[in-house]
Amino acid sequence: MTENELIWRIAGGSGDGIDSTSQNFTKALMRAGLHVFTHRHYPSRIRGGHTYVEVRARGEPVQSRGDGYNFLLSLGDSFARNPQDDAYYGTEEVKPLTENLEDLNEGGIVVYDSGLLDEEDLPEDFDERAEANDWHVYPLDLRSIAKEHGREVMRNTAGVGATAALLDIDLRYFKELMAESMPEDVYETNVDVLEDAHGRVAEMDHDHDVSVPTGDHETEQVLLSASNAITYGALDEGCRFIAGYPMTPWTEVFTLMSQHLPEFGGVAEQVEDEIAAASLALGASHAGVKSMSGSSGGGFALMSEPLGLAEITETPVVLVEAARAGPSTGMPTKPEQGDLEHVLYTSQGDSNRVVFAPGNVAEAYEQTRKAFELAYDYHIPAIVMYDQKLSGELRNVDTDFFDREPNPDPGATLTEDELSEAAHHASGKFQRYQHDTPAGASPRSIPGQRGGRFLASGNEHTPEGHISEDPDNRVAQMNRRMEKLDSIEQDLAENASHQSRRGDEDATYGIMTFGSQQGTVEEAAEEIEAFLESVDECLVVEMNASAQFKGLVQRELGRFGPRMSSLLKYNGNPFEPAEIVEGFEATINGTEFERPTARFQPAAGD
Amino acid sequence: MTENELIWRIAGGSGDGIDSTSQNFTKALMRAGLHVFTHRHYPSRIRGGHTYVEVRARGEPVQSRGDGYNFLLSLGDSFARNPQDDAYYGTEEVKPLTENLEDLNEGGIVVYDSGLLDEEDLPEDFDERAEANDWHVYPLDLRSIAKEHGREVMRNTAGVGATAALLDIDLRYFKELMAESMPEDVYETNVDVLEDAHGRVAEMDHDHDVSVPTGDHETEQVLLSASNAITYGALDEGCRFIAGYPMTPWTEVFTLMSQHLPEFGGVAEQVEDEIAAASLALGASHAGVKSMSGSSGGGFALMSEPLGLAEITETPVVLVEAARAGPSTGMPTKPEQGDLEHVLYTSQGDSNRVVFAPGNVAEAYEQTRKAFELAYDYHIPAIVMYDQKLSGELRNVDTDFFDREPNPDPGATLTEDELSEAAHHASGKFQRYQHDTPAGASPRSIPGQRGGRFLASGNEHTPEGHISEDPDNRVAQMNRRMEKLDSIEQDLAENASHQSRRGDEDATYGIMTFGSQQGTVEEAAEEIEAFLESVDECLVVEMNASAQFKGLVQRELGRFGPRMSSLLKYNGNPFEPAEIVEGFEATINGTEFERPTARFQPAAGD
Amino acid sequence: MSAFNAIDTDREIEQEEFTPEIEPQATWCPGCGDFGVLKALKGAATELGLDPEEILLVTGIGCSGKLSSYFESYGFHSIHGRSLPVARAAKLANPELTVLAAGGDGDGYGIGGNHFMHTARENHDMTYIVFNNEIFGLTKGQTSPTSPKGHKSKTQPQGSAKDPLRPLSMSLSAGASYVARTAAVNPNQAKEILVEAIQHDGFSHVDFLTQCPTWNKDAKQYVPYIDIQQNDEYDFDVTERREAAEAMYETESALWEGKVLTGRYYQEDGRRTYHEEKMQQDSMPESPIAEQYFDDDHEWKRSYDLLDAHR
Amino acid sequence: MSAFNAIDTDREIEQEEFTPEIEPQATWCPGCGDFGVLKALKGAATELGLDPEEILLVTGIGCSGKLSSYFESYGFHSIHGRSLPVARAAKLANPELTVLAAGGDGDGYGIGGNHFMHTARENHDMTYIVFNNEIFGLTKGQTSPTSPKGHKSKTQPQGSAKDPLRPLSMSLSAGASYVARTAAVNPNQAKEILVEAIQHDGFSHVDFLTQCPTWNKDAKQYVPYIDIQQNDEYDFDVTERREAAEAMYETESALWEGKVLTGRYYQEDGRRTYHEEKMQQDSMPESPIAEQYFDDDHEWKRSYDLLDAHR
Ligand SMILES: Cc1ncc(C[n+]2csc(CCOP(=O)(O)OP(=O)(O)O)c2C)c(N)n1
Ligand SMILES: Cc1ncc(C[n+]2csc(CCOP(=O)(O)OP(=O)(O)O)c2C)c(N)n1
Ligand code: SF4
Ligand code: SF4
Ligand SMILES: [Mg+2]
Ligand SMILES: [Mg+2]
Repeated sequence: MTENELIWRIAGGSGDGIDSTSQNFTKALMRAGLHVFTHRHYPSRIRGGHTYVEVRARGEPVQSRGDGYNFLLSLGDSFARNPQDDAYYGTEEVKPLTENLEDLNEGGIVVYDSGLLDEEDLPEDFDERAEANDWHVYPLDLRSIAKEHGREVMRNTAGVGATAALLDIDLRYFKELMAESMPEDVYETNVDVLEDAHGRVAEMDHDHDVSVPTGDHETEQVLLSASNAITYGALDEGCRFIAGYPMTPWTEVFTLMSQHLPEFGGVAEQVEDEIAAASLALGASHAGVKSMSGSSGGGFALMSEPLGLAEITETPVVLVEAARAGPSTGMPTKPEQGDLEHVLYTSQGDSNRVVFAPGNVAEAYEQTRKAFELAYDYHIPAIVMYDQKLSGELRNVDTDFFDREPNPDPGATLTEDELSEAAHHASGKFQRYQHDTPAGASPRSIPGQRGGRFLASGNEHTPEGHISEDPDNRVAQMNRRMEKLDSIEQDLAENASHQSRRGDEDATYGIMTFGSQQGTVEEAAEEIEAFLESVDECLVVEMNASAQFKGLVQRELGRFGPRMSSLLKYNGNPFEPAEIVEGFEATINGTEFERPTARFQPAAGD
Repeated sequence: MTENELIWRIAGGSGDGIDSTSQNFTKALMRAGLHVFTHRHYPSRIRGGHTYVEVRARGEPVQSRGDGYNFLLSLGDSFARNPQDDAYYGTEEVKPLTENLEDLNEGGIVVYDSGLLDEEDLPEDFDERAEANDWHVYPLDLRSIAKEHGREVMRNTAGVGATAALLDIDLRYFKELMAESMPEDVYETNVDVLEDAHGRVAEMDHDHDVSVPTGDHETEQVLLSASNAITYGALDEGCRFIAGYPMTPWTEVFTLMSQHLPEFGGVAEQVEDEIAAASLALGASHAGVKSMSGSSGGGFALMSEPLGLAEITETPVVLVEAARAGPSTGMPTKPEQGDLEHVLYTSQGDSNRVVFAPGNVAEAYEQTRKAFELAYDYHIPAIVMYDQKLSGELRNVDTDFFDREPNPDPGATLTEDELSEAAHHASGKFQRYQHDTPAGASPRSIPGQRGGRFLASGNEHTPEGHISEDPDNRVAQMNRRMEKLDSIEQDLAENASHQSRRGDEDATYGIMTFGSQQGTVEEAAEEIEAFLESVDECLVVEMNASAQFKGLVQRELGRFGPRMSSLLKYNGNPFEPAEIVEGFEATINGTEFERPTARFQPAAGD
Repeated sequence: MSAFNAIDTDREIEQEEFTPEIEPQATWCPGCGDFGVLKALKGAATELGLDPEEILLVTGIGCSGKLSSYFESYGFHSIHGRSLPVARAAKLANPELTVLAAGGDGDGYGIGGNHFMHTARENHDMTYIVFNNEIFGLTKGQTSPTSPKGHKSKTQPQGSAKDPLRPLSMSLSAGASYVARTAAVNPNQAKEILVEAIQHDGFSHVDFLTQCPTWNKDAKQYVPYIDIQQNDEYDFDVTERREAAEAMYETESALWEGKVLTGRYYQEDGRRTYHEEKMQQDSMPESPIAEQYFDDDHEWKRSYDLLDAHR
Repeated sequence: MSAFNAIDTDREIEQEEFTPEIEPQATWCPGCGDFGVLKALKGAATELGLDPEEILLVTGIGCSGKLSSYFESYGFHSIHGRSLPVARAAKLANPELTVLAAGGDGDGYGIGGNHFMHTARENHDMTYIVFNNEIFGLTKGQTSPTSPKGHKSKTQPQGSAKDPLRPLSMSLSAGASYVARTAAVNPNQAKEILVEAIQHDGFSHVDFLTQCPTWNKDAKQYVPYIDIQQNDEYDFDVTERREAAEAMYETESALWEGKVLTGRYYQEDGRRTYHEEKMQQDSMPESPIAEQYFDDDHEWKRSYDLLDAHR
């Protein structure tokens, strides 16, 4: 693979600017015409602790982080704890190097900051391993180069300069990017650092095979994460209210929305907790504004009760669930897909919601828009589920992709004129919850509208919203609410399945997955059924320990259990392609799956 | 059926003493040697509103409320709202009569209080219907009889006297019961009322066929609901702490525990909300006391986050979920089984809990004890799920059934002596979360014990409980926690399946259900598998709209979907046997299921 | 143009308009104090000339929560303890609505206590009525956060070991800008206080003593009551925080001894409402957000204009 | 017999015993005020001669919540905002434990605000330390309930429109019986206050100012500070509720202006703890419930004895 792709990893401590350096590096490669993909790994800690970002670049579109990587820029952790006997965290200083060696491919490059890491601090077997793996090691005193021209923090820039020299990347892109984001004087010193490091390394021996592929974009590209895309989807679909409470990784969408909403004529509210956040979203939506809230893990768990209130009062709302490794606080900065069942079923009584699990940046945008559309057309909560993996992935997308019209349509909502024609109780109260309506949703009014008054109640209610325990009314209301899912299934089948199938129609073996890799929608099971019908055996790939997605498919279809094997990963890191290959082989050939990082669960025998 | 059973219904307004009157009536029949079963129906309203209790009595054990009923004692609603045009609740005064007519069997008896209900207030078609159905109607001025001897509220007693006269029940039992519970003077007037009403009715024409069956108990009987049984199971298993917040119908268990715990040397806490309630239960359990909490619907939804904390910190706890019709506030006093998926999957991350759904009083006791046993042996949250139907059902049970030893065993917990031998980190910190342990649970220490200090954390953690994001440690801890479910499945398979199968081993058709009718345990799917393997078609009966139990079976087995039809009811009333018969016929014969009260969903074709 | 023509109409409003014909009679028990709140609110709304359709009344769960079933307006009968977050967002979505929130003492001071504190400090321009019957009514009579110490109930058979919470003092510390206590047994004062509270610009909190003859029989029926504004013994300036605090403390302590003090306790004028604060900081649009969706001329921004940062 | 021999030992305790060898160094940022709390707590525990194994320290989630990772004792690192309910139940289960709860300002005054209020009114005999850095630290610097009005953060780019909450005043109104504020920059006072707080019989609340140099750079580093007990200008009686209330109000307002007042604010002695109240009402057993399971002689009642009501 080395010829046609670069997988570059920059490692250091939290708070050392790894994130922004990697982002500029990625943009530079994108501007140079490549397709890019990033993968972020960081600890639940503000300063220090081992963090890295991996950037994969190819001439072709990139879908995943790839297998291993081939260039390590190890910067040192300036907030490392001092080594101390018995302390379980060991020697943090060397972690930016040591923690990254396992995944480095044969023939890979290591650049480390010898200004922070003495040769004697290196692990004993380092030279041995380097030799065995044909690693090309470049100890460079990046720190001193940085200090010489400017400040110590600029060692990241020095590292980028060294990378450029080793891989023969034009410095132009880096300079442009720095010029765009830095004040003049900072820019100048950075350029000095960049060029100095570049110069020194350019003079060295380059006996490695790692190189940057070439590529060319037909149209202009932008670099975004799924968090950006969800935000933009919401804004374009007319969302003008958000309420939230910070929680990793949900905070990303919440922060972006909070920054943009005031200029978009909307309101963002940070409130006392997630129960309040979801309740505020309901209140604003009830009063006529397209609204959202969301959270992660435990914060979303607190939204369980308001979620049910949205279902029975038929208050449209979009919730984002940004999953992370559970249960409980779990591993707050690590990805996992363990919240699927929680999101589908939390809150008492029969669930009545739509769940989207977009698989990439473009889907995140499209599906967020669709979530709002369905929420407001059908008066149902729509949940966009994504995870740490997607929020940390930057990908390039055509700029044109975002050249769309915004949608100010408030959905199944009446104007005062329409209200004057609508069904009312003899007393003048609007029948907001009629028993029979074509598509499931009974159109709503908005407080302040003349002729629209009604009661929204979490109790079962009459067409006007008054509390009722009459069994016939109950059945009619339940049926109408439940029917929405059928209508939505049909709607999606006709208009936008959000499911994609790749490969041969006549394949004997299949692989199925959701979310971070591909999108799915609850209840839209028909396509999956057709797919499973067509294959003999299928591997279901998901990032959790209890095979929730496979369980969902089985729940919905009640068949195919004996055809489905599972590949499960829950150690805090997303899948690498090779693991899936091995799992797939285990499915077909019955070979042993031997990696300790994931678990293969064969299909239950017939 | 009329010959060998009585189904007596007493109807009136909330706050009119219907509950206690029916309870005494039931006890009287039990003392007379009969098997009894009650069904309670009441509105979410403190005073007034249509309420009734049905008492079914047979010489044989009784399992359900039966089909329709054959004796109506209609007492009038002393808190009825006055009729008013356009008011959707209509004429509440006549509801204790009119609302009950539909289910009254042919040949049934109606006794109504003409002191509260004038003949002209009767529905227009009343006489017609009575004639068509061969009802025997006895208007009696119970109110005046009561007033004559004592106070108006004693009209219930008059109604019982009338019932006894019409059915030829010995007044002795009623007198005994009144003597046991009333002060002398109240007792005397009540006896006067009872005898007066009895006397007057005894003189009337008795041309009906309704009668009380005869029976005889071999051993002494007690009358309890599942709420009593859960309470007693908890107390006998050594539970000495409860924290809760009132919510119907959970309040029953919470109140009973609060009343008994102080005399049992324990503590009961009513706290600010359900998040706190569950958290307190964890705190007390962590500090060494067998503890419980619980709630219903929205209150249980608030426990979602602490539930996950219990899972990852492996804090043993028992939670009761007393289900009611959802979503949201729904129909708070009506039964439903719509919370199954919520209870199984709420809280982020892979779930790691045991759920019991006892089907009757005896199972409620047994399974609550088992829940504590498993919770403390395996350090896992155990949930006892029951519903409004079971909490409102009084049944007779042999007194001997409760003659058991209490269990003070704190489960997988070490003494200080054992701790001194146990594995510790070099620094002296106890390894409370070891990677490899035989049965899944790693034994715990209790704060205050010498040599037992450790950290309990909602984050993923090392054996000593320190926060860790190491992938290998993660996998080891996850696997150990998940393995508990396997151990528990095995434990249950060997010791107590809590599942029962009735009927022919070679049956072609089956009926499957859970909870209020029968018990089930998550993950203990083997027996169900064997059962489904053995039948050709199966009807799954459950009280919810989305076929959650069928879904669970399909999720676990991934097969048999095409064999399983569903019979779903969600109008607020439990199933009657005839509905199930009709649903079963629809399954086998493909006949149309025609009742509006429930929904038949045929199996998805192959 | 307004899409919300019920707002600021100048029609003549009759008190009967606030009675829902569909459910004209409440199901509260005979003698329940909740009837007093309903009546006072109808009176106040009429006096203020409010149109039923410009009011959004958000209630919690409890006997008190049924207020929205018996008061004709736009209503939202939400979940236990969460009326305030629902209500305050509706106000942000459409600041021209008259937003009222109501619930019980369990609902507002128990499970919802944190929302109460935070809504008060934010000073949203709305009125919060707490039906304080010192008991959980709907769930059949358990101890509430305002039940006096020693109060016996089914869940506290030996009597409550907890000091009751001080709703007025808490409200003041939290930042409510209007605080009053009234009682169902004092209909005139109740109506007047509700009128003032609704008129007040900012968060107004009315602790409304509502006797519960069904479950709180032992408790006083809140008679006789003393109106502190009418009684010379309680002379203090309601605009002085410090004096207000003392009066509140005394009032709360007195109630536990059976002495019922009612009236206005605190009124802070001139403090910016939350809406005004947000306007001040350019984080709130000038016209109601809810109107944008009905305004064909509204210019909708789009994300395409934000892409520069991603190039 | 005691099953809990770490309780009330008379061993000599060294301060190092409170440092977990397994994780001796905290991961807090350089200069973080949280180090000050850890140090003060170690000092206080040593001074009080507490055994690490007779202490249960329950923390919430936040940078502050990591305290239980760096202080050696029995620890429970619970969930965001819920340390108090976990802690107070542990105290009920075994009243002989020394129970401490700790968390951040977001944890304790934001999401956990209601538990704070209710735990205070119940007067559980425990100590609650709030790391007040006027910011959400762990989630990267969002506005917290104590952030001053106008404070800018990523989620409030235009500045917070909310009045900050008054933690001392709220604590007093809610019913805490010991209330103090100290600061990480004042290690001696901090230690002394923690000693007093732990010794106090009843609910003691310590608002601990902890600078966050990473996210709250604009905020003062809490220097210079004034110890109100050392300064004649602030002469008041900490046992007088009314005087305490005024001092608290002034202290809170002063902080927003950059003036840092610290010290003891309120101390109510003689009030029964919750445990004592429950004992008083026969709703709490005499010896710790937790001991029953280790006591072979304990008589276990059974439900069979309750069946009379069902016959
Ligand atoms: C989350 C949740 N917990 C508990 C309940 C049950 N519940 C309904 S009303 C109520 C309390 C009623 O007391 P209060 O709020 O004082 O209102 P009141 O009935 O006295 O007017 C409770 C606990 C609920 N509906 N939701
Ligand atoms: C229910 C829930 N919501 C949100 C979070 C995310 N979260 C973790 S810490 C924190 C706030 C941190 O602020 P603070 O409590 O002041 O503690 P600090 O880090 O400043 O010490 C938040 C919002 C969470 N863990 N759980
Ligand atoms: S129970 Fe009490 S509060 Fe509820 S309606 Fe009856 S009297 Fe009123
Ligand atoms: S982010 Fe702030 S509070 Fe958290 S460790 Fe760093 S300095 Fe301390
Ligand atoms: Mg109340
Ligand atoms: Mg903080």
